Amino acid sequence: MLGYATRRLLALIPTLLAASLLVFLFVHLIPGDPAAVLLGDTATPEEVEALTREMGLNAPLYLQYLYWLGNVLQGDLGTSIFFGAPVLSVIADGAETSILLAVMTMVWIVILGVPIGVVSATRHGTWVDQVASGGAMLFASVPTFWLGLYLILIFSVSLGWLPSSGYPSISDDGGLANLRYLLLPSFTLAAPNAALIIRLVRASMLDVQREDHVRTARAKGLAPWKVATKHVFRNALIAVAAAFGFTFAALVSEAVVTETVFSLPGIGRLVVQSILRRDYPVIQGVILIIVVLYMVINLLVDLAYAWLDPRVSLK
Amino acid sequence: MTTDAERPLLRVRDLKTHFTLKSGSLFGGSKKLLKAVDGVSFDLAAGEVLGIVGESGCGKSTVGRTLTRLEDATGGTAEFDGREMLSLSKAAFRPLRREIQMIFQDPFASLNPRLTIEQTLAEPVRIHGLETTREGIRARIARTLTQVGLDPKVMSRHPHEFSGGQRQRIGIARVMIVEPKLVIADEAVSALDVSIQAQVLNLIKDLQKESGISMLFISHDLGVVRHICDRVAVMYLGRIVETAPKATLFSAPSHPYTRLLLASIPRIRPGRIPAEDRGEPASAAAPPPGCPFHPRCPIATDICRSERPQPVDLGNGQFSACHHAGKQQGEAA
Amino acid sequence: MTLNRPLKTILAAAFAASMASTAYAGGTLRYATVGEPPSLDQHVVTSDLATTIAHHMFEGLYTFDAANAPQPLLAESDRLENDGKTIVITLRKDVTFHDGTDMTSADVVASLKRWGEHGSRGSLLFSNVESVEATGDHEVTIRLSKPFGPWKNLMAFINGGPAIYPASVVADAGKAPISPENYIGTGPYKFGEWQANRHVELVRFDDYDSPSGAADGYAGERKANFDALRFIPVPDVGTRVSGLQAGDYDYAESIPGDLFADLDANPQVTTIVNGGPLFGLVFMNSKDGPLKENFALRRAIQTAIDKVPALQVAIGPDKLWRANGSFLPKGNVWYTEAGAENFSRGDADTARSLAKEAGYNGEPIKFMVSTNYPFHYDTAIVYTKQLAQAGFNIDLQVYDWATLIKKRAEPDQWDLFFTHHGFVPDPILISVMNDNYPGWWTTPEKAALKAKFTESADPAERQKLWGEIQALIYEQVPTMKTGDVYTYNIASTKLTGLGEATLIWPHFWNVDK
Amino acid sequence: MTQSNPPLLDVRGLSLSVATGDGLMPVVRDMSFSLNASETLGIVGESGCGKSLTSLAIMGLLEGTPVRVTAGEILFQGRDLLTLPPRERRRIMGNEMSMIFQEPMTSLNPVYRIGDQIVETIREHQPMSKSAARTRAVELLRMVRIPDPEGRIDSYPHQLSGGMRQRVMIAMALAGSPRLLIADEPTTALDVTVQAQILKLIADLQSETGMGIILISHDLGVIAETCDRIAVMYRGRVVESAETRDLFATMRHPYTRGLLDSIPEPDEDVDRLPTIPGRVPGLDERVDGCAFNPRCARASAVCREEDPGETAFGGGHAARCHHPLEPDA
Amino acid sequence: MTPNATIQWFATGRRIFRGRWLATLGLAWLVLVVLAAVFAPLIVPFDPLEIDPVARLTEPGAAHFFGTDHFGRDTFSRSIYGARMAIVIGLGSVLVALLVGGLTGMISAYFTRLGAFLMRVVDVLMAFPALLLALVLMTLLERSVMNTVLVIGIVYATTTARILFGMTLKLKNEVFIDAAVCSGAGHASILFRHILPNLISPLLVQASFIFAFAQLQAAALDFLGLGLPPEVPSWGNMLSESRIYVTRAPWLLLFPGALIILSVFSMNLVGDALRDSIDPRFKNDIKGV
Repeated sequence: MLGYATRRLLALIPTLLAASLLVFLFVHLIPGDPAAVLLGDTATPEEVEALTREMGLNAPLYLQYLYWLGNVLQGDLGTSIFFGAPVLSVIADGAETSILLAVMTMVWIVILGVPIGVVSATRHGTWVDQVASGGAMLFASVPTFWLGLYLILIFSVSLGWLPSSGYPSISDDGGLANLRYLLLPSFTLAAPNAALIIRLVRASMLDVQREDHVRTARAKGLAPWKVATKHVFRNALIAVAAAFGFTFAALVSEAVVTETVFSLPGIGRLVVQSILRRDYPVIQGVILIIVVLYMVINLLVDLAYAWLDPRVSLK
Repeated sequence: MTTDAERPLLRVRDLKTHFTLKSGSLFGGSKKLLKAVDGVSFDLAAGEVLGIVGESGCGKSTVGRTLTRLEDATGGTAEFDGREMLSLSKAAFRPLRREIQMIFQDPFASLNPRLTIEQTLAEPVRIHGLETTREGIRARIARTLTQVGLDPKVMSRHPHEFSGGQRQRIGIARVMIVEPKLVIADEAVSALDVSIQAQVLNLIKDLQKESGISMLFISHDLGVVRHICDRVAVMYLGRIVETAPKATLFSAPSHPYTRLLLASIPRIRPGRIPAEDRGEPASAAAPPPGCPFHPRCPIATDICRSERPQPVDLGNGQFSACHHAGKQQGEAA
Repeated sequence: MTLNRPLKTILAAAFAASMASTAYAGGTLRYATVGEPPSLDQHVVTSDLATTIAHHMFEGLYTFDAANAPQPLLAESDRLENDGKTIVITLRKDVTFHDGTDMTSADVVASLKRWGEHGSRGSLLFSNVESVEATGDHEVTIRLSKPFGPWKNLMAFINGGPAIYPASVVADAGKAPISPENYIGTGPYKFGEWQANRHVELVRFDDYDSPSGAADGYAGERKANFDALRFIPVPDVGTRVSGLQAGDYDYAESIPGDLFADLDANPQVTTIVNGGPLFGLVFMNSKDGPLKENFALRRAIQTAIDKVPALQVAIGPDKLWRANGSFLPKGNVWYTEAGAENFSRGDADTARSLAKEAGYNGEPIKFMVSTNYPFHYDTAIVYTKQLAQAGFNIDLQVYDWATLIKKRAEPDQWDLFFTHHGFVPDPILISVMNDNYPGWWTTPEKAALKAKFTESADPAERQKLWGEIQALIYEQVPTMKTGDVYTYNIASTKLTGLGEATLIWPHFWNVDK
Repeated sequence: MTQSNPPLLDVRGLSLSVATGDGLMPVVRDMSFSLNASETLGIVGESGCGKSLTSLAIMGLLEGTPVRVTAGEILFQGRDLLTLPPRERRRIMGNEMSMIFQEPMTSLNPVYRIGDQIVETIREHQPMSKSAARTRAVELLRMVRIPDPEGRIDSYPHQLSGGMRQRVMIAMALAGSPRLLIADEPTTALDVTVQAQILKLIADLQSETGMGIILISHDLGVIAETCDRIAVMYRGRVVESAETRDLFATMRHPYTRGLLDSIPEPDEDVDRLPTIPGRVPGLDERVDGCAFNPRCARASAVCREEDPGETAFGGGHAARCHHPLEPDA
Repeated sequence: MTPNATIQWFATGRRIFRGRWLATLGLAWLVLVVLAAVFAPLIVPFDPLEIDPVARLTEPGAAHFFGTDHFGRDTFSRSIYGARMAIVIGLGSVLVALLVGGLTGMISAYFTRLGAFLMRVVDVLMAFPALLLALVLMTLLERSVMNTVLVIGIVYATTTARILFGMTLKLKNEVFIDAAVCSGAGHASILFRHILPNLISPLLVQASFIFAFAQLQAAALDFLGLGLPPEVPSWGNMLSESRIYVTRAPWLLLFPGALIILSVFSMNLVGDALRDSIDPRFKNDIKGV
């Protein structure tokens, strides 16, 4: 398994190179001038030009790329134009929020998505199923920011139960209690994805239920709940595991919006703000890290897949 | 191996079709070689029906698919009408497709569900330029449909509107409409119910007799093969182990595998001597050394375990790839 | 599905905390900002947000009182010699930097020099400066080539202004902004930490020695009551408002006008209107395109526009805007109505005939606007409609701000663009006065008036000259003012000492919770 | 086989219908048969005749399918399975009554080791420690003649050949020492040499345990060689039933005759196969009278109007035909 | 359309929607949206772009059913025109995604060597989270309807390519393709005559899901200020512009939000119904929601 993982990681290199080139090109084709943004509205063109030169942004693009890539390979993602700090530390600042948000979102997805999906499938065709799967689809149809705005309005402004926005680090005063700042955002982020998992668990279970081996299990005289958990859910999990990689990508996308709505100091908002500020090194760094993360998660999903399904062997 | 001096329509020599299997199925990793067909030789005379029988995985279907160029041969030659055809480029082979046709096993899967019968049948006619006008094509389709026992009016329908037997008739029509010289029938009736199977078998037999087409009839069902073929080749793990005229094969099988096969078929009329439990065939991906049948063979000796037997001519058109062929003649059931 | 232990703990804690809902801040003021400042280095950065944070930390020699008159801050006194060509400034002796060192004239000279050389507004003064010298431990002498009237205003304007840093910090600093670890000033708060995207935090400077005198504007006594000031970026305005209402912030800036009535009536929210209005500007391209040197066509455009509906749409309540043609607001010493009769004619017919006379044949006029500032965009939409009614073919190009400021530097990319301008204490600081500012207004008439304006040290004469310049602006139309906008901020009613209005940037010394 | 003992299984008037968008459509009608211990009953017929549904109905596996029992009773050792509470019924399933299926490829759960699947069955019905159940599983694997059972018990299904998987299925079916084994096309997916082994295995196990077997197949050869009695089904009805020897000696129903004649046998040459004309009508097609009449050469007016009742010919031989064949037809 | 074809259409529709009252309601809603889009100029009481500074932020009432926004523009009229935008975005994205992605997927599955390369490119693109990719592309291009459609289409082209790749691979191994090869059919004929028609129904399902998700993506882009030009009356823009009025004028957020949710929900319901009616082989290829 370890050897397989190593080989897969090595196989990622060309993909990553292609992705890095793409990231770099995309980012540098964006019109706009970081020097101008940095100097503010009253700066003169001469000043802007001087700063541009100082920041090395006037070199030919391929040289800038090679230079950047060389540094990336040495673990240096460059220096944020806007913050003047190393990109890695800027990203690290946002990482706590984003990682905790992701974890809490996953918790929501699992505690909402899986049980509702299972119940929906085992009570297929009943009103419980119809409400659950219809409701899931409804939630998947709601724009994230709209849901977020209304949740703030209800739970923060009207009821005053939960904080509306921001997130002080858990190392700050308040400690773990600061996680309550992430309750609404993580729910917002989880809703459409939990909906996806509900429907996926349900569909996979219904598919598995039709398989011959489930008939065998029932012919053994197993109680329905045993058939549902041991034979149907266990096998359905294989398809669900595959969806988690997909969910991660969706999560990152929606985190961009959610972090903006809730003003969370996370990586998603960082990337949006950096695009607006033309902070090239940060945009490149964040996207590159997300791409790497995505690939690693897909690898983990594949490993989970092999672990769940003995027919898949990793050689 | 020809039965007369005449040149055979199809002469296959040392045909090999190997597949590389990616082990571990989902992701790359080590590659394995599957020798689906591994040195098959036979002749097929004009107007002759040669049966190829064997159990699943013996490579009989691959022989058919290789000869229609649906799979690429790894080695060997196949002369069709005196012309080597395996080395032809796909483009150069295309005109030959008219002459070499195939009937597929599954009548549900072999018709494009989105096309009407007319569209399906018109395609080969148009491609090979047999008719040029729309009327000409329709007339030809109508003629062929009648030939296979279907009402020409059905040509505007889609496959799902037909029963299995009718669909197989359409499959046969698609083959017959181009008037081929060689038809390869791959398990042409095994998906059909018994009563329908008999109808289709009769049809195939009639059409073959009328038009004098040569046919390679691939099947796992010895009863069917006996009914329709002139000669039978028995395959085991990628090789032909025995070839003989029908009567000889069923009355005096020479190869222990052929004997096992015959003894295993459950009979309606009592009287069969049940076969011994001789285990299951090895995987074609890891065939045993020497004679591939030796682990299951009741008469295997040391030579069988080390040396691959070559076909031995037993006279009367019977060939057997067995080290002990001829010696056991007397014991044949 | 079993949760692992730490996760369980976290969830339990989160749940318990959510029930308790205790304020975590204690003696911290939480200020919701529109975004993140690029840098807090006041010499080079002109962002208002940067100043809002930085002026608690950095101080200049002068500052403004409530009447926008310059008052000494780090300076104790000054005198002019040599017909106003020599300025001698005496410094306060009790001032300590945040690093514990005392402020001396060496620090001031180094800071002024860097500001003069690299600072965004320093060159205005320093183009006339011959030398800056320390003439004593606490005395600095500035020699000018000719008298320069606005010197004290420029020095008091801390935004892009001469904040005083220790000489050690300034020594190696070039044009690039000083990095946060070198944020050492003399203010009542010192730099705490800057977590990218999360917050900038200032903490109380316990050794602060406040200037004397009653608090008056930014002048007078400064008392730091909070342990810390925390500036939290909350770019979404809705979130800023809900966050303040939900008690997550004590103060939130830049609130849309349409919410003013509701928030003003809300007993839990204090609204604080900024005293110094900002104003929108539509610049015209003097270097390229159909508007180049075609003053008649520019006047035609100016004539077509009625500024009032745009202000209504973009700002909202009457209390928050003035259709004021003077570049500086009423009550300010620089207020003048010269040329302002052409401020908002809204006369489509006249505009049409004027345009025709100017030789306009319906060629497209590219109008760049950004959506990053809703009031820019809203105003531009109204103007575009009005201009279309007067027969102008306006090609409205909507960009994000970064793209717009990149494009406006390229003369062939645009004809009009929309920006806004903050309140400035001296008209010389208005961007249109800068020859290099996009639009590139450099007519001989302007040059002549500008020279006279900067050389004069007589306030009355300078005011009169400014009137002439403003009249020239309405004639040559290098830019169109769109009206005064009084932005407002909101605060929790728990805050005391905020005063009725904000002078320019909110300040939190003398404020308590 | 003595008449006085109550039969192991007694199916009486069983009717099944499938729920479609247009209502209930009968798929099995008024099916009755009985089976004694040590006896093998073969049910033969072409696809769609209802033979598999009958077996699922007996086993109680119709739940989750659109098929419903509309009439009849299924008496297993005297108790009507259809009226048993689900718990009671599950106590019988996999224990006193087991089933093996056509597709050994898919009938085992691919994610569990075969040993675990057998152990699960054992422990479901017998209180037994895991290790004891495992020992029993090895025993069962040995019983079905899987070579090296200790080694194979930890294999996953995909690591076994089709024949081996079917043996595992049989081992699982034997876990509770069943009185009745239902084998639904147990060898159809297997090669002929393997089929012979499996059929022999089943026969051997029957003589060891004395269980009754219902063997369902489309293959007359398989049925003929294995069964004591045969029921021939056509379109949801048993059209003829008899002792095996009796049936092949004298076929009474034209369908049985036609079916037998259609089969090309490896032991004889016929120039042309006799065939049954036409095809089995679809479920949605309505046929009045005898369901076989459109394909029957002997059909008369009465056949087209009236569904024939059962005619008994003695010796347990019965057929549903208005014009049964004479013994020497 | 011939009467026969019409009858067949109705029959197919009946088969798909029978017993699915929720999906039927969804379909009805979508029909309503299409009608509103087509006849927008006839329905709306006001010019959707007309600014009226006096009637700013009017509450919903007899004159303005859905109230007015901060420009004093009639929200109802803008909503109706928003239906047009929704359809343009949906259809446009579907078209781009299916054309670019569909062709890539089909060709990659058919010509394996070229496919190995093309699918690698798709893999690289898929490693970028959809919205992030869209964001960067939108900043790169100018804000316009065309570009928004293009960008969303491209984002979904990657998933479409993956799905079509898988489905084409399955079809390629079908016996009827072998049969066509034996009939002498060439590559183009196999791809477009034999494979493509079998993909039409799954493509339709995929299209319906893309149509639905494109609405959400477009709204998210609008929200981040990088979508359609702000003057375009789209539901996303309406939400984006009015989100600061959530307390002052909640109707501004309510109506466009409800319209988006209803339409996306309806499209998803219809897609779901369609999916259940297609070839079960392809069912699991299309995830949808």
